[in-house]
Order: sequence, then structure tokens, then C-alpha cells
Amino acid sequence: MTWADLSLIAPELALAAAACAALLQDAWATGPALESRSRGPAAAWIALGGVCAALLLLGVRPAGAAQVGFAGMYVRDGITRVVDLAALAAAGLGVMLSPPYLERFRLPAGEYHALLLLSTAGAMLMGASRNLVLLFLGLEMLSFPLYVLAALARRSRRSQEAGLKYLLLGAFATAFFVYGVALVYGASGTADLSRLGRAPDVPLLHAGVAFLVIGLGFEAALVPFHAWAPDVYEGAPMPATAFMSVIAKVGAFAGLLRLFPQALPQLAPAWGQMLAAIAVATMILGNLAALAQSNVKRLLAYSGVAHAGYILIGIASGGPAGSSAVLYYLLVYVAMNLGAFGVLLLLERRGEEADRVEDLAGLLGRAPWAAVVLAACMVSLAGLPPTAGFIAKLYLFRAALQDHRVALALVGALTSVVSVYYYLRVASVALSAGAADAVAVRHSRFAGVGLALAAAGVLWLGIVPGAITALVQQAVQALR
Amino acid sequence: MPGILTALVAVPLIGAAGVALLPAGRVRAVRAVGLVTTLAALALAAWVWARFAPGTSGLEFEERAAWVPAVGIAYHLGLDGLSVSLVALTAFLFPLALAAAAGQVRDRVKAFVVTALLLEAGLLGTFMAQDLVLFYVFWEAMLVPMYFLIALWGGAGRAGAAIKFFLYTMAGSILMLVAIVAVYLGSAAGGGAPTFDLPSLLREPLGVAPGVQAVLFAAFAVAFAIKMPVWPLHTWLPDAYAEAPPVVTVLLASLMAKAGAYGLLRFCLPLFPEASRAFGPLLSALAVVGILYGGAVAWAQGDMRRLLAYGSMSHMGFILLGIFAFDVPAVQGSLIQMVNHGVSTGALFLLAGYLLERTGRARTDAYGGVAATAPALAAAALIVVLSSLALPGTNGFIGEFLILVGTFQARPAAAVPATLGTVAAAAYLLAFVGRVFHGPLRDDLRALPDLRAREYAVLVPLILVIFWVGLYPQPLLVRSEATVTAVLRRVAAAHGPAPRAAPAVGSRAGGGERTP
Amino acid sequence: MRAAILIPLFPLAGWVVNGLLGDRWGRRAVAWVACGTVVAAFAVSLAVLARLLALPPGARSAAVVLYEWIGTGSVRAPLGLLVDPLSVALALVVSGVGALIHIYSVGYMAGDEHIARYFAYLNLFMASMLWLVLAGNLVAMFIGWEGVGLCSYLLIAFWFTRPPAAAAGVKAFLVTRLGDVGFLLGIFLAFAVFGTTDFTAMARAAGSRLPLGGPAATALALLLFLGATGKSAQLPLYVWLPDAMEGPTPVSALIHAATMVTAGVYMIVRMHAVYLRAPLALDVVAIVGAATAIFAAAAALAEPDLKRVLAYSTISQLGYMFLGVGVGAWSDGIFHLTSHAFFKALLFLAAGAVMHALGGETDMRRMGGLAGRLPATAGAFAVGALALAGIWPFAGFFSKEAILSDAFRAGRVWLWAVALAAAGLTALYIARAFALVFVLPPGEGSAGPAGCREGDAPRAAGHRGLAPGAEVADPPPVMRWPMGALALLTLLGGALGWSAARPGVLARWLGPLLAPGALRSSEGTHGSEAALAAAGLAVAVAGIVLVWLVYVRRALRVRSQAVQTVLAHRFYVEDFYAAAVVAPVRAVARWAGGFDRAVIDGAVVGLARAIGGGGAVLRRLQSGYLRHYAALALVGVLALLAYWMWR
Amino acid sequence: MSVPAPYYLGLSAVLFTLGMAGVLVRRSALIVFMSVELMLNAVNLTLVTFARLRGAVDGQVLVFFVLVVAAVEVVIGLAIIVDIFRSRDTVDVDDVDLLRG
Repeated sequence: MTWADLSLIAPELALAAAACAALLQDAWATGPALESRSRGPAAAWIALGGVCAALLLLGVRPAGAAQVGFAGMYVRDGITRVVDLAALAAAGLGVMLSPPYLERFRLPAGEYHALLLLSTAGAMLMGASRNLVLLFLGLEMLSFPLYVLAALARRSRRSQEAGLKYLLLGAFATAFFVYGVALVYGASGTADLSRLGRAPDVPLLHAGVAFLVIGLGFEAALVPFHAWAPDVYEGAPMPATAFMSVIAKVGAFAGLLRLFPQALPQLAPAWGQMLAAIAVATMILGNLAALAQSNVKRLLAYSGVAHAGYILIGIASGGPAGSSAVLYYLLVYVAMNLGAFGVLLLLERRGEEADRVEDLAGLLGRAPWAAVVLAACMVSLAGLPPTAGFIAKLYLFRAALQDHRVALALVGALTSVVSVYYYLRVASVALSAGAADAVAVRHSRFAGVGLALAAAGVLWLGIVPGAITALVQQAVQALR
Repeated sequence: MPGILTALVAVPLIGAAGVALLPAGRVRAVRAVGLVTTLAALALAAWVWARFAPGTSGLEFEERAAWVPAVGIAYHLGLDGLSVSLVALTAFLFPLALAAAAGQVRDRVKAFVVTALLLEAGLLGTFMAQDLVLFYVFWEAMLVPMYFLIALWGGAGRAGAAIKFFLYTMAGSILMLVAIVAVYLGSAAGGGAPTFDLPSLLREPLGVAPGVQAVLFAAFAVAFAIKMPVWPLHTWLPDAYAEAPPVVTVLLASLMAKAGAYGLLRFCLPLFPEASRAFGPLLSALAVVGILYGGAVAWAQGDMRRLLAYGSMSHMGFILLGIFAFDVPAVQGSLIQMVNHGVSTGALFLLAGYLLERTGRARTDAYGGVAATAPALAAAALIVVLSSLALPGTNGFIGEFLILVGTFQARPAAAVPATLGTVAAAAYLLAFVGRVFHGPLRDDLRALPDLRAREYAVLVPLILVIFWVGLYPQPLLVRSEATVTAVLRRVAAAHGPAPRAAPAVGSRAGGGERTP
Repeated sequence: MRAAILIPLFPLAGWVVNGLLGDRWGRRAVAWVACGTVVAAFAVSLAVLARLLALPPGARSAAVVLYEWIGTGSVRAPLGLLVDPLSVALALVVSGVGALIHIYSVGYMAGDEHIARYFAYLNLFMASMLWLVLAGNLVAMFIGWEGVGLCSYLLIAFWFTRPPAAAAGVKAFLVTRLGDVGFLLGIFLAFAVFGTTDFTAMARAAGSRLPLGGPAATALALLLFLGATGKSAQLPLYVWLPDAMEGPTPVSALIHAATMVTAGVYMIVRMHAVYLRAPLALDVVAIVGAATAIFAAAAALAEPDLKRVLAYSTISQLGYMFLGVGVGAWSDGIFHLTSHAFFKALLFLAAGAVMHALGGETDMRRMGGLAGRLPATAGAFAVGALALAGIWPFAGFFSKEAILSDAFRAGRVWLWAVALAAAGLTALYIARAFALVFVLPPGEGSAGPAGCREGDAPRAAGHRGLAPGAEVADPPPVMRWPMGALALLTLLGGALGWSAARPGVLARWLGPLLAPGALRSSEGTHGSEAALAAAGLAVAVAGIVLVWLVYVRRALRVRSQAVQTVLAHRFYVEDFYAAAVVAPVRAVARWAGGFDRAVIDGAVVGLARAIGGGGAVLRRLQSGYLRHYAALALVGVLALLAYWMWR
Repeated sequence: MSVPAPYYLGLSAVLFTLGMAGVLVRRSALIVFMSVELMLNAVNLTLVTFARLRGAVDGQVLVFFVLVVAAVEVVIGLAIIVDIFRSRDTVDVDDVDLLRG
């Protein structure tokens, strides 16, 4: 480990430092400060500082050739850059949108923010891994905080259940992942991703790859490893749900990107077909199951499954087109999903989360801007122009067709039609005339700015996507 | 005047933003700003229409800027003979619709006006976009506000009708999106950079195999056919037309349906000339079925707006018929009929809205003898009905006549049954007049008020256009003639399979997955 | 000649003015505007006639193009007039009779509160009809063609609150529109054949573009004739005309007797160059005409309603006209058109006067013996009836004899015989009507409980039917004078067509225009001519005598119940249409409505339901048990392993 | 070493499968946990075997990471299980089924 190595992971270090600071601040606060309203924002400000610092450190690094460190385990290249951007956006928005909720439901703010930052760092490590060991570490660093976040409302039986299910199933999947690492290692004699391309084509390698898919697929909620997602999303405290819904995808897909298109191009026909099949199953199941939901968190959970399927189109198609589509989609997904959750976080139904669809009724009358943001995010999730979701899907279809995966594009297209049903139902309830009397809306400047940023992202990435498309295009240039 | 087309799209958007910033309680101000915005757009559109130089087939007022250069998407607007009158029609109908809405939409007025203005921007953009992705963006961008207009301000069954409308149309258009991407990839077959730019795509034949061209044509055509709608892809229409608020039905029938027909002319014919010719007979047959079927079903409807909805579908059949006759008069007839249908059907639904607004009754048999108590309303309805059943001297005749006379030269077998459709139109429209306006005056309708000043203000422009186009359609016809001729020459020039059948994209269209 | 455009424009202006302002100003002003514009049109027509007369016979044709109306690609249709002897003759008849009927209407409709609307419609009709006869090409003519149909609809349904009137209007519109499909297709075919529909150009090119007897010529002629059968109420599309009597009587006189219904005849004469290339089509025209003549005459026999008798009579007389043009006797067709316009308008106006006196009653069984109380009316009716029956020296005699002899001389002896028989029936039904209304004592012929009655507007007499001791009187002068004028025309009209040396005035006037038909016109001798005329006259007299014997003297009782029933149901034609056309179409429409919901929409909704059902099933799979989830993942593991091992 | 490598690999596969079965069939959350640990340790055995087979050390390094991860899992897992036991008086995973559908 050298200074150069450390400077390479400066963004991650900044997050870790901020996480420690948030925990210490929490421990330091005493007496009235514990009860005062400023307690939440204090941790939030620290976390936000950490995220901003990480962003700055990301920004000052010149976007040039890839830099490798930690004995070749860690790589900082274009993909790392975009993944970091997505993860930090998720963290930043997650921090900004949460305070009203944390305050109202008296969740430990210090722990929340610390866990959030650590998980973000985990996702970023996955994006930067050039070695299966680092990938494994990143995966665990991503998921452990999420387990705890899911169970953060310790008195809530639902939150406990979410934590347990997430943890046990996660551990189960982790075991497969590590087994996969072991088998790949056994087959190729290395855990270095950049050398897997020359690995002998033996069954051991194939089995290892299959097991690796399970670990990453679990985190990304791909069918049939998705079953945890609806239950955990529903049971976890809503800020945790919001954050995990995006960060897990960022990390997992960064890992898949590193693993398949980048490390194993020689097996592309084989894993392409496999991932295509998984993608089809995931898109269909996610969208169909979401149709029948009346709980918005659960609905968004299945929607998350469906989106995992869409993103997987990009991985399955491989190549620069597919990879850039994945990166773009991750950015978009962060903005639109957190925007949607952000609106829900403002609501409260008699001391509980307002997570039923009908709780949204009449939102337009009480918080017009929130309702409009929610509608915009739903439209974007549905993949309709002029929002970001559309450009993201366009990218995916382009990738799929370029790779002659017509069926993937068609399933993706048709299932997005199905998805419109539930997304627009939510949006039109929010804009409808009736009012859900029991539901109160909390206004918070902090969250308001967060929502505005998310909405701006949804529109910006949809209407003037030029800068970001150039960024992702550039990121995958090495992948030819 | 550079940037005028951008201004045309931007004016409604700016107006929408302006309305959004007004306090919701100031209903009058909201309505006034909305109306002024649409009038401003109308002024711009009128200027463009007047300045449009007939006789050229190319794009005028063209604007182009890079949008997503990484994938070759451009912001490219332009007007030619196909679109100039439709843009004018759109800008013409919106102020009328907003004025009519003042009496019908009293709830969440601000949101309504904002949504309507967004819809206007979407529609105008749809008619002006010259880049496939840009077109798709506008195409869907008009769908979303329309969904909300139906779902939030519609009748009792609004939620179901709105989502049905949306899912149905989107199912078609998303396949078109996939096809758009395929066209884009196919355009690189010659070795150049792929592009979504329509004029560039038309410069040389598309590098796809004939079978693939047929599939791509079908994907485009289905999207447009649903929007029109073409039989048998029409069943979203009666629900949507009957459940939408009356003024929104006006916009649906007058403008959105045109977007479908316009798409066929703008994209299907020029991009896929061989496939267009191959599918021509089928689509002509569907058009004829739609004309007669729509007429028959309309006749059997008890609900006023369902009757008009099926009638509208029947009329759209004529437009489809004309397009796929590949004959200059027929296509010209289709284009002018788009304008006519917009005016006449719009006016019909407007009148139905006035009746609904007065009585709240949707069924025709709940009326009777209205002409005795509201003669001006009845007279207006009669004029509009006559224009709709293509009485010579009104606009409807020009369109249907040209369509039929052109089709008769190209496809006599389709023209003959289609001409029978004019009888069907008379049957259901006069049945509508008979049930609502004629017959003994019902006692509970004796107090029905006649047209009010505001309603006159909306109807008189429409009626003037009905007679203007009916008696002097040349200004419309000359504007589109050169473009139509050019498009048809392109279709006629396409012989058999494409000269360069490079298996660039979807050469294994059905299969999909790669085999290792 | 550009002044000719004023002929239709005057009434059009009347329509606009009365339509927009009629309700604001008094009925007097409305009447002045309405009548004034039509009289002005008549005056302009006279002026144009004078201008034409000043020209040499060969040069009496002028095309007036207003502007290019429809022009795109190969389809060009200017909005233009053709001023020639034929169109001017028709314009004179139309505007002249129209002016008289307008004036009559002032009195007839005096009690109606919607007089402004009435006159607006009537003026619009005049404009359309005049445009129809003056138009220079088929497409422009179609404006008038449909315009008169529209006005017919509007005026039949004038008292729209009465369901029968509203229904009759719709029926008229739809049935004629069915014929118009043929007309439209004819226009399309004309474009295909000629590339234009200009009358002069088509007449010039017919010889070269249309092979004699070829399919194109025959199809074109028959398609246009289909339009004519609708508009002119010929078999099989005549059914709307009897019902059209729901309209005010002056309307029946003007539109449904004198002018609009003759448009078909005019159109065929206008297109005679095409018909000459299609002998088969001409035969069809002649046969349909003859068949209609006798069929409608028979149907009129048992009709109890005075106006409907006249309606069937109109259908029958139109049949004569088609018979005439069908054998190529163009000018005689126009001659009968003209004389029929005079006497049938007169008959309707007289019938209107009767109804006016009786509060709108039209059932002849509720009338009787009116000759004494309505002497002027009775006289007018008698003049018209005699002309209709074909009694010398009334106009009808000359025109009908001309057609009969044309048919005979053209070698269509069977058609001549049929037409002759129809002439007998004509005399029979009109004499019966005259007897029932004016001669026989009231109460003859057992009135049913439900009488026929026109309109619901208040009439001069406030009662209906013939109430004993009620005030029943001849109409006011404003109605009497037009009747007188028409009676005069009926008396003198024969002079138009007949002179010691045929061809007559009209034939010579139209002569340069009309190419001779298949008619072997010069072969007839005066002797055979006289014999034919005598035969016609004899049949007519026989009919009248028969009526006198049966109804007045009751000397004969030739009553077969079967014949009576068949006649009363007008040969069941309408029942047949109701069962064979209307009911199936209605059933198909209903079925299509159900099909749309159940099958086409059902498929869509079914698909949506299936997708939603899939969601519900998946929802149930999410059982909440952790171990199930782990098992599901294990299934995935095994599937992936299997894929990699056996791919 | 006299025992050939495939035996180790087979043993670890068997252990892994046993752990897997334990997750599937046992109801006590604690035992499920232990089964997961068993799976992880089976993997460790594999890793060590391969490392020895290859004569490289990096596989053995990974074992340490796995051990740490397993420990962390236990820490978090036990905390949650204690919470659950407090509120439900049971650690039967089949009783934890509030969330479904």
C-alpha cells in the first residue's frame, strides 16, 4: 500500500471518514441535543459533507487513462467514475431526503448516515474492482450496512423481519458467490479479472461463473434471486428502502459489468444467452407482480426487480453499447427512484409510513410540487419521454438490437407497456381530486432541495442528456 | 425569421410554466394566460402557414442542432406540405378548446390548463420533428398529458378508459421505438455513421433485407394505426372518447388521430416504400372495413359520444384509404381530410359537450326536440353534421371526394364499398340529429338554453372554416401538392427488393438470441 | 353571360339574409326578401334568355368559370356555369314555378311561427336547384344535386317535432344518398375516362373515348342513372317520395313535383352524349321509366291520402320522362318535365288550398263535395287533373302524347303499351281523387279513425276535417293568384312542344344542343301521329268514365278484395324493403356493436385480464416464508448449473 | 500429503450442500445461520485446496476475508435475531412471515 494507492481511493476514504464522524457526533451529542430538532440535520450535514468531498475528489482527478493500484486489485477508469457518480448521487439524495422521516420516526440518525456512507463506499469498491477478492469485499461492504439499515427500526416487527430475511438470504447468496470465486480461482489460478480472459474454458470455470451470477444477481434482485426484495423493501424503514433500492443496483451492476463484458469477453455467447434469459424472466415477473400491488413500497420493489431486468439487457448485450447503456441507466435510475421515494418520505399517515397508493390521493392540492415530481418520476420509471427513463431505455434497445437480441428488446418494450399501468396509476392518484384525510405532508427545505435535484436529474437526463451520454460513451471506450 | 418553429413549441411550454407559477385560486387569470398563450401560438402558426412557399417539396423553416451527438440524435424541426396545415390546425383548435373548457372544467383549472398547454407543445412538435427520436419524444410527450387529461378530468369510467387508451397506444408506439432503433442501425449498413435524421435516412435506401423492411413497416404502421385508429385496433377509442371531458375529446379526435395518419405519410411511405406497396392492399381493405364497420356500429350506439366516436373512426378510414391509394389526388384528399376531420369532428364533439354540459345526459334517447328550444345550437349542429357527412360545399366533401376519386383510379374495388360509407355516415349522423334535435320536445328540456355568446365565439370560427375549405380548398391543396407528389414518386420508384440488401440488422429478426 | 351567376346567387343571398336575420325582423320583410330574390332570379334568367336569343343558334353556349374549386394532381373541377339553351330553359322553369310557389307560400305559411326558417330553406333550395341546372361540370352539379337533397330533407322535416316528418326527412335523404353513391361513382368513372367532368368537353370527347356499347359507357351511364333513380324517385328507390309529403304542401309542389325530382331527367339529357354511346343503358332507362310509370299509377289507385296520390302520380309521371329520354327523345323529356312542372305544381297548390281550408286535413275520406264551397280551388284542381290525365288541349296531353309516340316510333311497342295502360290508370286515379274531394258527398269511403293530417301548425281554419257548418272557403288572393298563373300555364304550355309541324318551339330551341338519339324521328307520319294521339286520349277518357261509373253512378262494383289489399300495400314493396334491407342492416349494425364489445374489445380486455391474472398468481408465489425464497434461489442455482453444463 | 486434492474438493462440496440443505429445511434462525457458516467454511476448504494445488498464496488470503465476513454476518445476524426473539418470543423463521404478497 502506497500513497498513490491511498490517493486512488480518496473518495472512498472521504466517505469512511464522514461515516466515522457521523457516528462520533451521534455518540458525542448529549442531553437536550439528543431530543432537539437539530440532531438529525447535524449528522446529515456531516454525511453530506462527506459525499461532497468525495465528489470533489472524484472531480479533481483528471479523466485520463485508467489507473491501477493495490497490486492490480483496484482500478480507477471511466467506468469507476460513472459508478462513483451514481453511488454518490444515491448517497447524497439519500441523505437529503431522509431527515424529516428520521426525525419523525426517531431513528438513530448517526448510525443511519454512517451505514449509508459505508454502503456507498462498498458499491464504489465494486465498481473499481479488478479482482474477485475486491469484488467480494465490495459486495459485503455494500450489503452489510444494508442489512442493518433494513432492521434499523428495531422495535418494528416488520423492520426486524426485513433485516432477518435480507441477512439470511444475503448470506446464503454470499456463500454461493464465494464458492464461485473459489471455483474460478481453482479453474484459472487467478482471481485477477484482467487475466480471466485467458482462463482455460473448463467446466470448473463455468460453474464458478454461474455461482458468481447468484451472488450479484441477489443484490441486483434478478429472478429467481429476487424474492427478498419485496419483503425487505416493504419492511425496512422507508429511507433505508429508498437508499438500498438504488445503491444495491449500482453496486451489483457495476460488478456484473466488471465481471462479464470486461473480464470474460471470450465467453460472451454463453453468458449473453444466460443473462438474456434471466433478463426476460426478471422483466416479466417484476412487471406482472407489480401490477397487483397496492403498497407503494412493495410496488416499487417489484418495479426495482423489473428495472434490474431492463439493465441486465445492457449487460447481456455486452460491448461498449451495452455497457454504456447500463451506466446511463444506473444514473437515471438513481434519480428517478429516489425522486419517487423522496415524495413518499414526506408523507405520514397517523404516525405510520404513508405507503399505500390511496394515501397519495389529492397530493396535488396539498403539495403540488411534490405531486408533480412524483408524476415526473413515475413517467420516467415508465420510460416515457421527455424524461430520463426514455433515453435510458432507448440506449438499452439500441444495445440489444446492435447485438441482434431482438427478443430482448421486444420483451423489454412490451413489459414497459405493462409497467405503465402501475406507474401511471400512482401518478394519477397523486394528481387526482380526492383527498386522503389521514395523511399529513411534511415540508422540509432539506428534503425539498433533494427532491428538486432528483427531479432536475430526471428532466435533465431526459431533455439535454448530451453531456452525460458523452461521459458514459467515453467510459466504455476501453471496451472494444 | 429563424427559430420560429422552436418558438412555436416553446410558446405553449412557456405559457404552461407561466400558468404553473400563478396561484391556483386565480382561475380567471389562469384561463386568460392559457388563452393568450394559445392565441400567441396561433399567431405564429398563422404566420408560418401564410409564409409557407407552395410548390416546393422540401422542408421549410428548417432548424437543426445537435442534441445527443453520441448516438446521432439531432434536434431537427422543419415543415413541409404534409405538416404545415396540421400545425396550423393544431394551433387553431387549441384556443377554441380552451375557451370551450371554461364552461366545462371548473375543478383544478390550473392543472388542466398546464396539461393542455403541454399537450399542445407535444402535438406541435410531433408535426414538426424531422428526427426519428425527436418525433418519438414528442409523440409520447403528447400521450402523457392526454392520459392525465382523461384520467383526472374525465367521466365516471375515466380511470379505466385513460389507462386503456394509454396502454393500447403505447403498446403500438413502443414497438415503433424498437423499429426506430433498428432503422437507425440499418442506416449504418453503407458504412457511414448511423443516424436518426429523417432527411438523411431518405437520402439512400435503407440497408435492410426486404423481409426486415416489412417487419419494420409493420411496427411503424401498427403504432400509427392504433392512434388513428384503424380497425380492428380501435377499441380504446369509444371508451376514451366517451369518458374524456368533452373538450379533451375534441382534442383527441381532432388532433391526436391526425398524428397517426400523419405518421403514416411522414414515415411509413418514404422510409419503407416497398413494404408500403406490399401492405397497401391490406391497409386499404382494413380502411374499407373500418369505414363500413364504424358506420354500422355508430348507428347502433345509444351514447352520443360513442356514436360520434365510431363515426370518427369510420371517417378516419377514408383518410387511411386515401393514403394507401398512392395517388396524388387521394393522398391530397387524405391530407385535407385530416384538417376537415379535425374541424368537423372537433365541432361535433364540442356540440356534444355543450349538450352534456347543459343536461349531463350522455344518451341520445334522453334528448328530443332540442331544435325547438335551442335553434341556434341545432343549426350549428346541422351544419357540422352536414360537413361531416361530406355535403358538397362543405369541407368534408372536398376530402372525401378527392380520396374516393383518387382511390377509384388506383383501387376501384376499395373505392366502391367505401363510397357506400357515405350513406352510412348519413345514416348515423342523421340518426343523431333525429334523436337529439328532432322529435317531440321533451318537457324536461324546455328550459334548455340556446348558445351563449362564448359558445358562438367558439363555433363560428369552426363553421367559417367548414365553408371556407368547402368552397375554396386550393390554399390547402397547393401547399401540400409538391410534397405529396415527391413522396408518391418515392413510393412508385421502389421496385421489388431493395438494391442493397445488407443483412445489417435483425437479419435474424424472428430468432433474437445468438447461439454460441 | 357572367350575369348568369346571379341566378343562383340571388336566392342564396336570400337564404343568408333570412337565415341570419329572419328571426329578428317581421314576417313581411322575410316574405319580401324570399319572394323578391326568386323573382329576381327569374328576371335574370329572362335576361340571359334574351341574350342567348340574340346569338345565332349554333353559338348559344357559354362556359362561365368562377374559379378553380378543386384542383390537384389529375383531378380538376372548376366552379363554373354552362349557360346554354338547356340550362336556361330549366332555369326559367325552376325560377318561374319557384317564384309562384314562393308567393303562394306567403299565404299558406302565414300562420306558422317559423316562417323565416321556412323561407330560408326554400331560398336555399332555389339556389341549389338553379345551381344544379346551371353547373358546368358534374362535380359542380353535385353541389346542387346534394344541396337540393339537403333542402328536401330540411323541408320534409320542417315540422320536426312530429316524428313522422322527422323520419320521412331522414328516409328521403338516405334513399337519395344511396342513389348518389352511383352518381359519385359515375363522377369517378368520368374522371377515369375523360380526365374531366366538364359537360362540353365530355360531349365532345364521348365519341372518341367511349366505344359504342362498351363497358365504360354502359357503366358510366348506369351509375349516373342510379343517381337519377334516387333523386327522381324511380324504381327501386322511389320509396322516399310518398313519405316526403310530410312536408308543407308548397314544398311538395316545388321540390317533390316540379323541380328537384326532375333533376335526374335533366342530368340524363345533359349527359346524353354519354348515353348515346350506351344503348343498353338507354334501354334500362326506358324500361325503368315505363315500369315506374305503371307501378306508381297503380299504387295511387287505392291511396286515401290526397297528397300521397299526387306523390305517386309524380313518380309515375317521372317514369314517363325517363321513358322519353330512354328512347332518345331528349327534348320531349324536357317538354314533359316542363308541362308536368306546371300542372303538378298546380295540383299540389290546389290540394294545399283544400288542406288550408280544412285545417291541414289530407285524408280524402274525410272530404267531399267541396266543389261548391271551394269553387276556385276546384277549378284549379280540375285544370291540373285534366292535364295530368292527358286531355286535350291541356299541356299534359301534348307532352305525354309526344313521349308515347316517341316510344312507339322508336320501336319500343311494349313500352308504349305499358305507358298507354299507365295513362289509363292515371286518368283513373286522378279522377277518383277529384271525385272524392270535390264531387261526392262527405263521408264516402269510410274514414278510418286515424286520419292523415299535415303539420301541427295552426291553420287558417282551426278545425280539422270537414266539420258540418264550418267556414270553408277558397284561399286568399296571395294563394289564388299563383294557382291562376299555373292554370294558365297548364292551358298554354302545350304550345311549347306542339305545333302543327313538329318539332315544336322547345325542340327547336334545344335542337342545336342535343344530338339526335336512336329516335327515328322523321319516320312518323301525321296519320300515325294522330292515331297514337287518339289512342292516348281514348284511354284517358275511358279512365275518367270508369271513375264516373264506379264512384258517382255506382254502376259498377269491381272490387276484388285481393286487388284492394295489394294496392293498399302498394304491392308490398316497402314491406319488402323493410324486411329485406332495413331490418338486416339494422341487425348487422346491432350485431357489429355487440361483436365490437365482445370479440374485438373482448380480446383486448381479455389480454389485459390475463396479464393482471398473471400478476395475481405471482403475488401468491411470494409466500413470505424465507425458506421458500431460498428454495427458489436454489432452483435458479440448479438451472444455471444445468445451463452451463449442458449448453 | 497423501490424500489427493479432489477428495478435499469433494468433501467441501458435500459440506456446502449440507449447509445449503440446512438453510432450506431448518426452522430455527440460529441453525439456519449455522448452516450458512457451514457453507462458508466449505468454501474456505475449497479455497485452501486450490491454493495448495496451485502453490499460490492468494487463495489462502481470501480465506481470511471470508472468515471476517462470516464473523460480521454473525454479529449482525445475532443482533437481529435477538431483536426478533424479544418481540416474538421465537426464532422460528417460519413465524417471520408478516411480509408477503
